[in-house]
Amino acid sequence: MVNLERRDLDLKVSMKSKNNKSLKLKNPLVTASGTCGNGKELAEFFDINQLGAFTTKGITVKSQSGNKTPRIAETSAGILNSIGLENPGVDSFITDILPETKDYTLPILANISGYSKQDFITLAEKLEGKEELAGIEVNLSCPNIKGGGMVFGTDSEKVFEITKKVREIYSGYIIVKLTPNITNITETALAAEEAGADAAAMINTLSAMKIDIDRQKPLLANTFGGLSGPAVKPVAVKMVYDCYKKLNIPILGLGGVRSGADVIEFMLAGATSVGIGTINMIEPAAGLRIIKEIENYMLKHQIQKLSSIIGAAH
Amino acid sequence: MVNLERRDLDLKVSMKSKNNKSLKLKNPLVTASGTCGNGKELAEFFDINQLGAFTTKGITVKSQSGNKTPRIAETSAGILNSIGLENPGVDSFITDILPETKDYTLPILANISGYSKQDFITLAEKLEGKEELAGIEVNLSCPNIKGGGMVFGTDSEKVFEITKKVREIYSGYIIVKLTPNITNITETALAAEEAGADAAAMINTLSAMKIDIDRQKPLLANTFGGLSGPAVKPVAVKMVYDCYKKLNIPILGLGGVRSGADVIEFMLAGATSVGIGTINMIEPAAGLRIIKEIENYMLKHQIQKLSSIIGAAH
Amino acid sequence: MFKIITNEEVGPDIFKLALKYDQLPQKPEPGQFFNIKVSQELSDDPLLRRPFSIFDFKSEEKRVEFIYKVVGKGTKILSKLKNGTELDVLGPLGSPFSLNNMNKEINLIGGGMGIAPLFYLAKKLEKQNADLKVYLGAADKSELNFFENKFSQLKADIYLASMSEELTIKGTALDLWLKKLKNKPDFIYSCGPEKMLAAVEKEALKNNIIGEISIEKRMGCGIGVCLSCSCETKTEDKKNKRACVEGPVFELGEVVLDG
Amino acid sequence: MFKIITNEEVGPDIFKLALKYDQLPQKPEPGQFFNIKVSQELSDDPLLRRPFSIFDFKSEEKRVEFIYKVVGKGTKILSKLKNGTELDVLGPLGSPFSLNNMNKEINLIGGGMGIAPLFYLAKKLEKQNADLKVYLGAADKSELNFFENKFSQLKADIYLASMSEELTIKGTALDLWLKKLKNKPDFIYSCGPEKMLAAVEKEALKNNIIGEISIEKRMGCGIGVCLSCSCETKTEDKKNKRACVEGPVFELGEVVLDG
Ligand SMILES: Cc1cc2nc3c(=O)[nH]c(=O)nc-3n(C[C@H](O)[C@H](O)[C@H](O)COP(=O)(O)OP(=O)(O)OC[C@H]3O[C@@H](n4cnc5c(N)ncnc54)[C@H](O)[C@@H]3O)c2cc1C
Ligand SMILES: Cc1cc2nc3c(=O)[nH]c(=O)nc-3n(C[C@H](O)[C@H](O)[C@H](O)COP(=O)(O)OP(=O)(O)OC[C@H]3O[C@@H](n4cnc5c(N)ncnc54)[C@H](O)[C@@H]3O)c2cc1C
Ligand SMILES: Cc1cc2nc3c(=O)[nH]c(=O)nc-3n(C[C@H](O)[C@H](O)[C@H](O)COP(=O)(O)O)c2cc1C
Ligand SMILES: Cc1cc2nc3c(=O)[nH]c(=O)nc-3n(C[C@H](O)[C@H](O)[C@H](O)COP(=O)(O)O)c2cc1C
Ligand code: FES
Ligand code: FES
Repeated sequence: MVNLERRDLDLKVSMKSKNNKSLKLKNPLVTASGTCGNGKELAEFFDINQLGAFTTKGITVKSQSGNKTPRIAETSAGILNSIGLENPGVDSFITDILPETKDYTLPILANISGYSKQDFITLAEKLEGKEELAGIEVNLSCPNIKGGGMVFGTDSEKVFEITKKVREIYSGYIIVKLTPNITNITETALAAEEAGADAAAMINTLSAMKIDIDRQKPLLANTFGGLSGPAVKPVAVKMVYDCYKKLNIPILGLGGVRSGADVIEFMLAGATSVGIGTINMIEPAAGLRIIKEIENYMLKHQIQKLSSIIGAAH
Repeated sequence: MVNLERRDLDLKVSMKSKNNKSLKLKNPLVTASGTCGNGKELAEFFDINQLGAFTTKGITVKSQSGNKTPRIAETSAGILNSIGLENPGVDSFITDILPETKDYTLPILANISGYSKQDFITLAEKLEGKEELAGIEVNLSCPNIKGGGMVFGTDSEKVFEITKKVREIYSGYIIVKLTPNITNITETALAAEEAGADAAAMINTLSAMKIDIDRQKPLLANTFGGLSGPAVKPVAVKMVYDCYKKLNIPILGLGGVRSGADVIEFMLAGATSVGIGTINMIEPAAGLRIIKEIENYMLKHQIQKLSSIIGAAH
Repeated sequence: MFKIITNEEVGPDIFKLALKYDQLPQKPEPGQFFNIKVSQELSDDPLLRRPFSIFDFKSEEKRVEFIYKVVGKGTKILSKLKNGTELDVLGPLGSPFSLNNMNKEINLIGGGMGIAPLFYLAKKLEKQNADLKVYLGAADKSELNFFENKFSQLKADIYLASMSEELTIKGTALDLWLKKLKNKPDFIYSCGPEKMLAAVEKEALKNNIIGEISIEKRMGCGIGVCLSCSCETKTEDKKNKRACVEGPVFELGEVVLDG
Repeated sequence: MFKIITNEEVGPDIFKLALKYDQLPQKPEPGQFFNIKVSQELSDDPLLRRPFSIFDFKSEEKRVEFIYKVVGKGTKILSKLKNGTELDVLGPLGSPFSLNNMNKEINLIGGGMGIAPLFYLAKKLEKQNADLKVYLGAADKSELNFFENKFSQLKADIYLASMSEELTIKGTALDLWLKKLKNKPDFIYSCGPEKMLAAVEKEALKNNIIGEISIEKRMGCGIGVCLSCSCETKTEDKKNKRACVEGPVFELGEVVLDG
């Protein structure tokens, strides 16, 4: 057996879709939307071009100032957030934020959120053809205002409909980001695939809350929030594992990743790329450490091509 | 203001149902099924009669030897279990285990699990009239074998049907235990209420898994397991909070409780009683500590009747 | 790399933490903060860092000091760490107090742990020959002793208030300031509970007094990526500002306070 | 209350932990284990306790000793704890080795960390004037040095095997035992990796040798409430047995091993 050294390792992954679209990443690490700003804050800590891809903070049609504070709470091995999609709106995103990403050499994904089908159509239209973007990530975890507040992502038909519309408009790479607050995530994942999504991302945050027992009121001003961080990882890994068996498009797995071992776990479950969210908030250069840890694992197990382990736990 | 002292405190809660049935507990602490054996193991560490109620390990119609080991894994602030309902079957439960509970003065609840509607009918019939029991807890988190493996508890109609059948047969106190692996738990909770449940218990464990990255295989022999412990508490509190607004029957809230503060949090969210599960596995006498902590909270906030805080965070 | 060199109680549940560093990305300025991971290397509990304002800074000794109060799990864990413990610390972070007050009359108004960031500020202002008046309030005198001692090493007039006992007066730092305020100061700096800041701001704006406040906002990242710490502004475009990047120091009247 | 009095490396990643206790619910017997919470008071990370077999016990000194190997997060955290640290410990737990072997010929077969529980057992057997033969194996000689030293303080014949180097032989504890086995012993005790135990059991049963093994099973509670540690049995009723209560010591042939 040849003894592999660090320089022999190949961390590249290719998110090849059924539509013959592909997102090629130098390694599987993708920043998770909303946890990494729009790049420049992290760039003060390290060269973010070393990551696989960067996902921007979620954008909506109009600017939003987000929910009232407190918007963050800590829980056991997790955090709750109720940021409420604070963002300057898609037009300002295009004029102010996109140009700033020009200097980056890694693929940039725009995360889009909407409260109606029309919102998603508008966002897809405005982003179509934007060369700075490698693709878009369609976040289906917002409440469907017209549909009575239920989240789009919990309804396979809505997932299908919106994905299909976006697919008709947007010619780049489309990732559909799914919510875990659902009985069976393979159904929404399949709906996204059938409607033409190039990849499925899972998971967004789990619905949750914390109560301040001294004030006897919910701690978050918004009452509810989304749970992320290490606490949710076992739930996320299971969802990736379940979907891997059913899907024919690649999966971007995320939820609670904080180490190279976690990335490997998601890949073994079936993820082609892996998102890093909450950990960046605690350790801005976590991505670099994680890449090193992945390499160490590859050396220990003498794995030359990281992509060879995708789905290997099945 | 009179200054309350410890002896003035009233920790009693009464789980009064729409059916005019009631379960009166000297304090809100109820052992969670499967985490406390059948009492005698914990009794070596403290007098379990000091708790509010005791729930037995889940029983099925026939004896079961459970899943292969490993059946337990640790995760961040949580554990995964895939015990697989190892139990001697209801007949042996009645002849061997029930008599052993005679010495206890606290209410005993039998946790029952089935794989078909008929199973639940059989279990209810066999337990009907058993004087040792204060009631039964109907665990709807088992896969519905006839229904293709989906869990009963994820289908409101099935929840309604089974609860109704059990209600027709069993005249004692009925708690229906709900699964959190669902898009909207208020629907199954309402179904249980409409079918005549006296109370709803939530949450059972979250579907999850862990992969052993060195063996590149799922760590649990059973591939999947249920996540419990502090990690899941924010999810459980939210479900209790949501259901409190909709239900007219009391809620037994549980998931990740490890301190008096956690019990208070569940009660503020709307739970009348609170289950303690995983913590007992780590600290057998946790219940006693938790009661002390609840009292300390009541003293700090000069709350005389603990029941007065139920739902107060709304 | 940061190492604990002092972690001792200096008041009721109030600790002084001194850290020695190898190097810093930039020189800390008054009003900035550091974000400290109080859990040790192998533990994720607690997960988030804890932000603390700079109490004092001594570049010759490569030493930065904090004063913190034990209020919850994180500060409790921190309070048990021993000298020599290595800490994972990010900073200095945030925007500092402005410092062009040569020879001016300056009022510092601090309530509770809000006093902590005012000391390093006062040291700098002293160097600018500012005419310093310091108004400090706390629930109990015992919480002020340490601070009184430190501030009295500076060239400054010190006034104290507590809720439990008559000092300069009995009451809050705000009461104290209002009571003692005679000349309109050129500039004020204030830090403390948000309600107090709101009241200070109201009085100041009423009297056309300008100045800055430092606010404590729950933070996720402390580096501007998560928007947990957004503050509503009163500026024309109403664009939110992040307490961790554009703050924690804001001008009087700049952000909406919860008064 | 348990307090660390020694926590020192005695081999590669192998530590000796000595605890002083105030009182114990019962006197520990060889083969029993203690369940140690390695996270400190304010932390839940890791959540579960870690089970360790008794390596030695000295009632006069109120001292119980363990030998553990650093294999994951829990043992790593444990290895960093300093003397004087208080630990939350439950025990003694589980069913001990049986001990009616007066004057008999006894073989002890230990592999890797499975050697740990055999020392306290051997001490007791020595008192019973047993004719002790000890077969110890590990991947590398360096993992055996500490144990060799300890066992050689007893009246016992010691044989060593390692995978990396020729000692008594080069190979496993099982190879060693089979090679050296001449007379049929009256009773054997074995502990080590489950595969090794399965092989020992197979050989023993084939030769009508009786004895006991101690197995390491992933545990939730260690006190019999959670059924995480269930072992399939070969007894007639096939009733599962809990490694933490009915075990960790089982008779040869009693439970199904993963061989
Ligand atoms: C910029 C800034 C500077 C600060 N400077 C100081 C200082 O010099 N001295 C000092 O004693 N305290 C200071 N604080 C407050 C300090 O950060 C909190 O007291 C501390 O985080 C509490 O942690 P805990 O785990 O003990 O409390 P917990 O209540 O258990 O913490 C739970 C969560 O809430 C957050 N939190 C709790 N209280 C506060 C608070 N008042 N402000 C912000 N977040 C909070 C924690 O960071 C944590 O994320 C400052 C806060 C900020 C934002
Ligand atoms: C009855 C009994 C006695 C034991 N005696 C000793 C001893 O004397 N010396 C010694 O070095 N080890 C002993 N072990 C094994 C020891 O408990 C594990 O090595 C330790 O729990 C690993 O913890 P970790 O956090 O470092 O590893 P991790 O792999 O991070 O632990 C994760 C989880 O798996 C469990 N686990 C991991 N490995 C084992 C294992 N081999 N057996 C059981 N559970 C495991 C842990 O307890 C924990 O719950 C014994 C195990 C049992 C069941
Ligand atoms: C502060 C914060 C903001 C987030 N904002 C978004 C967002 O704008 N769009 C989105 O799709 N997901 C958002 N998420 C979800 C994350 O992208 C990610 O799916 C989730 O946090 C799980 O990953 P993690 O555990 O690694 O953080 C946000 C998460 C956090 C913690
Ligand atoms: C080891 C184990 C066994 C369990 N067995 C059962 C069971 O037999 N029946 C049941 O309804 N729930 C069972 N549960 C679920 C618990 O009763 C409880 O709902 C869940 O663990 C959440 O509470 P906790 O976080 O306090 O443990 C089990 C949980 C664990 C950890
Ligand atoms: S705390 Fe994350 S942006 Fe300020
Ligand atoms: S570990 Fe819980 S029963 Fe044995």
